[in-house]
This record gives sequence, structure tokens and C-alpha cells, in this order.
Amino acid sequence: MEYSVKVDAFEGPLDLLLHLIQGLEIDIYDIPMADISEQYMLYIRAMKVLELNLASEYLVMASTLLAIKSRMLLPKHEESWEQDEEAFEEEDPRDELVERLIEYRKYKQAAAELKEKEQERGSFYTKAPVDLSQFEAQKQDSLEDMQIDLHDLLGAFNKLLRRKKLKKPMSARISRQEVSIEKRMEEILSDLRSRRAPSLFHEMFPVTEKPHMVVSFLAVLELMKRNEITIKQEGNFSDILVEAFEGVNLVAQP
Amino acid sequence: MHNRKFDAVIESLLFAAGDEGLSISQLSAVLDISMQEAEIEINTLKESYSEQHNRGIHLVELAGTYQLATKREMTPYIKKLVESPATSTLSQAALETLAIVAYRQPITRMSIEEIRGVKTDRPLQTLVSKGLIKDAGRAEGAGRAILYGTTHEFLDYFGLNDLSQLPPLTEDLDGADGDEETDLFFRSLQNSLGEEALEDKE
Amino acid sequence: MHNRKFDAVIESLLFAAGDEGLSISQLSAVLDISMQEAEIEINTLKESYSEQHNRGIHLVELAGTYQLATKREMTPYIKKLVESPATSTLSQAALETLAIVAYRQPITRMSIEEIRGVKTDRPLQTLVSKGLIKDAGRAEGAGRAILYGTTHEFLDYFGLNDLSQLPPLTEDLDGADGDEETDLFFRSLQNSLGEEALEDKE
Repeated sequence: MEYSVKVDAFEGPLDLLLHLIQGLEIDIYDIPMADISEQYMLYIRAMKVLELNLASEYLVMASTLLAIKSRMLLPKHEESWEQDEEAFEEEDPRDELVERLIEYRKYKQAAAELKEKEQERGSFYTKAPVDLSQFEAQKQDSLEDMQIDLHDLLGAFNKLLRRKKLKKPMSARISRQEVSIEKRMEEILSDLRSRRAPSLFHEMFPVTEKPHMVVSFLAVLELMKRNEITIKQEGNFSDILVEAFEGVNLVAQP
Repeated sequence: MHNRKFDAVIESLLFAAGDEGLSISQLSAVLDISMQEAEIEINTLKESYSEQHNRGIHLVELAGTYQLATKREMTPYIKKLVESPATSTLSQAALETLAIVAYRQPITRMSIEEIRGVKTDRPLQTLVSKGLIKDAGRAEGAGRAILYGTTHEFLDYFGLNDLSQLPPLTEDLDGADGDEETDLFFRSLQNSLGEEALEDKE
Repeated sequence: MHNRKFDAVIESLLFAAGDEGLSISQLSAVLDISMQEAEIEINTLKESYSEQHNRGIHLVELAGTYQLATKREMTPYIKKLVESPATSTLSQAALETLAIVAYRQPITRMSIEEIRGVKTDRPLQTLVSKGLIKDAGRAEGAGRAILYGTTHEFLDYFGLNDLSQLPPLTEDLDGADGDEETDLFFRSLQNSLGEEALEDKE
């Protein structure tokens, strides 16, 4: 099996080290170098086993760890006249590493807080500005007066991508499926027949919901085309009357 | 019966729906009330907007949907806002449009509107009149719609030698969510380590 | 002194400005009042929005401007209605890089890489393309390397009013954030590779 997946399980060697320190519950100011290098090497080895794309920084860190470890194993120069000064420990070979770890950890923590803020910000909605270009055109500014740069352009684009969109109307879609034209034709026809007297045109639209009204209208047109109903109007602006033809019993299927 | 507690929810829904508007059926679905009730709720809210003189927006009904809009008597103030020197000359709408033209040129107005989700004729006009974009040919097909592209002034203004110097738009440069990858990593690692460790031991 | 008649005007201006935001100086220009007065006006309005339980929107301060936004408790309802675009949230690498830029700006790529201990060109590219950071000058010295800084959009994206609202950097890390899966993996790794590792040492 091939593992060509590029994996960023850790954000680099410092991240990995922090993880190890935490996992081993050791004091970051007093890192047991032998343990930590051993664990670190285990990870490196594991990543190699998986043929993961191991960034060169991991290897550099590996050699740094080994170097520190060996420096700590070296016997201290104990020249007799310096013995009293042991309290003044000579510089700890780990210092620089610890400093880097602590510095990195600050920003890793800050990144976590930014992530929280990112989510929080995503949970409320702002709106797009009203298009005010109609007033803009009247504003006579030279290009030089515009205080914008490329980053404003990118920022605006990012904002656009973040903007929420209205979901496709859920209930409208459902109701359209609920009433088919065929079904509506049957309804209208049986309605008209049961009345035996002409109906007013607006009575064809009992539900004032757009999809339903459209379906009703199409149903009326189709019924006219098939000569199932007839439509009359006495004069301009008088009521439009709808009536079923006599003697037709079925809505013919197309 | 009007239920005051819905007012806040309806207002937020109208606000979020924006120009696309909110229909009675959407409202009834979200609030889980009947269409009749939804209609009563929204009409009561509509009245209360127009009655309150400390409100600058009201509820308008357009093509069967409801949306928030600024009250008509506020127009002079809004005009003043745009004309004020404190307002940058290029509105958000124009900036967005410019960004889309810059990165997707040549592009028709329709395609821009698809991306932005709103009418874009005015921002296009503004940008053309400022000389930042121009008519750059005609699209294939029936409509032969105008294709827009950026101008020399655009490059000048943003200090670019040519379009290749625009910062790359890397929508997903960093790939998918890190977590998934991590999981994948650990699962595959465990699998392969299991085998290998055994082999080595032998 | 608060002038109630301004409430309606300010609301309409805020509504029109949308996520572009309205600044104190714009408000003072439109209403023809001093900046101090404008600030009082808008803050009074801000309070009244949050006090009124029949309002679904309120006033937030973002990136140095005021904007209308839906109240947080409305989110569940709005989620039923609108869809958030598939906004890929920022990757861990991008977030770390952004954190460093935010706290240490202006800063060069090299300095960022020193802190992170890894190459950082891709996260930087992503952040520039999203308009979250920008070229903010050149460093002194031979290379004249690009200095990076955060943008207006950065503040907006994280819901901050200005940089002073960034959470303070802490040296001490309280509480383990190690995810269990990693630890689980780690233990099994120790088990399976433990012996082998010892062999290697010899």
C-alpha cells in the first residue's frame, strides 16, 4: 500500500515536541533530553515508515535534540577553584530550545483563540450593503482620491464569499409537488360541475400562494384548450365567468 | 393572536434574507406555525415598523415576499452618506464587482451577478465611469452580452505591471480540514505499525 | 443629550451601509453633529437595541465601524433559512501564521518561520489571497524583505473592533489540549515500537 497522502499531523517539529512534552507530563523548563529525543525519534521513524512527506525541519530538529543530549552527557569541567560556583550553573544547553518552545506555544495558544473568534463571528449574520451606486455616480472623484488598494479588493471578495445565501425555498418546492396541474384540473372541473352555475374567475385561485396560483392558472388554460371549460366575459371590466362544458365526464389524459 | 416573542425572530430572519426576501411559507416553516398565523405575525410586525417613528427601516412586500428596506423619508440622509467625504468612493458593491472582473475577466454581467447573487448594473456603471473596467468584447451565443475586463488605469492604480501580478486567489490552498487528515494519518499509521512491528520482532 | 429623532436616521444609515460598516466620522458628517455627539447617539441606540427583546438585530462594533447584525440567540432560526457558503475555515497553519503576524506586525516571513520552526510561504499566500494580511512595507537591510501586517478584513473576520481587542498572549499554558486520539495513538506507538527503538540505541 502506498501512503502518498501529504499529512500535517503536526505543525512542524516544535509542535511535535510540545505534544510530546505534554503527553509525558514533563516540565518544559526541565526537559529530560534522553526521553524526549527517544520519543521524538519514534515519531520520525513512524512517519518514515508511512512514507510521509517529512519536512526537512523535522530532521534538523532531530539532530538538534541529539546534540543537546550529548552536550548534557559531557562531564562538567570541574576545575577545583570553580567548585564553589556550581550554583552559577553554566549555561544550560537546553535554554535556547526551551525559549523557542515557549515562544511558539504562545502563538499556538493565540491561534486557538483566534479559531474560537472565527467561529463566534461566523455565528451571527451581517448584511450586504444596500447598492448605493446610483448616488456614487454623481460623486466626482479622481482615481487618486480613492483610498483603496489591492488588499481592499481581496478583502471585499473574501467578504462576498463569506456572505450567507438564502436557502432554496423549502416549502415552495414541496407545495409545487403537492399540487400537480393534472390534479388541479380535476379539482377545478369537479368544482365547476357541482355548482352547475358559472363561477367567478378569481374563485379558481383559492390558495393565495404563488406556486398554487400558477398551477391553478395553468390548469385553467389546459382545460380551455381541451374544451372542458369555457370562459365568458360580458363586456370590458365585467366579471370573467368560468363554466364547465356539459356532457364531458373525464379529464382526458394527454 | 399576535405573539410578541416572534417579532425578534422574524426581524432577524428578514434581516438575514436580505434582498431575496422572506415568503410566508418560509416563515411558517421556520417558526413551525401555520401560513395563516405567519401572515398575521408578519403583518402585525409590518404595522409596528411603520408606526414607530424611531425606526428608520420598514417592511415592504414585493412579489409575494417580505423584505426590510429603509423608509423613503430617509433617502436624503443616505444620499448624504454616499456623498460625504468620509465615505470611500468605491462602495463594497463596486469593490466586489471589481475583484470579480479582475480575477475572472473577461466576464459578462450575468456571470458577475451569479457570483454576487444581486443585481450589478450600477456598480458596473460606476466602475466603467471611473475607467477601471471596460467593454472587452462580446460573449459567444445568442445574447452577445458585453464582456468586461480591467483597463490600463486599473493596473496603474494598483501599481501592477500586468494582470499576472495580482495576488493569486487561492480559495483552498491549504487543502481540507486538518482534523480529517490527522485522523487518516493516525489510522494508517496504526495499521502499518502493527504489521511492521511484528515483522521486526521476528 | 440624546436626540430620539436621530434613531430612525441612524438605523437607516446602518442598514444601508450593511457589512461595509458606518464610522463615527461618517455619522457626524451626515447628521451634521460633532464626533462626540455622534458617538453618544450611536451608543444610546446600541443599548436600546440590546435592551429590547422584540428586536432580532443589534449593533456591533467591527473593525472600527458600527454594523447591524443578528442577535446571537437568533442563530438557530436563521440557520434554518439561509445557508452559509462552504467557508473553509482557516487551517491550523494559517491560524498560527496569522496569530504571529497579528501580534508581531510588521514582521517578515523569515521571522515568522523562526517562530513556527517550519516553512510558511503557503499559509502566507493563503492569508494574502483572503485579504487578511497585507504587504506593509519593506524591512531594513540587504534583502528588503516584505513586512506583513493585518488588514481591515482581518478585524472583521474575527469580530474584532481593533487590534487592542486581541486576547493577551499568555506564557503559561493551563489545561491540556492534547486530543485523546493523539495520546491513544502515542501509547500504542510506544508499545509497538518500544522494543525496536531500544534495539536501535545499542
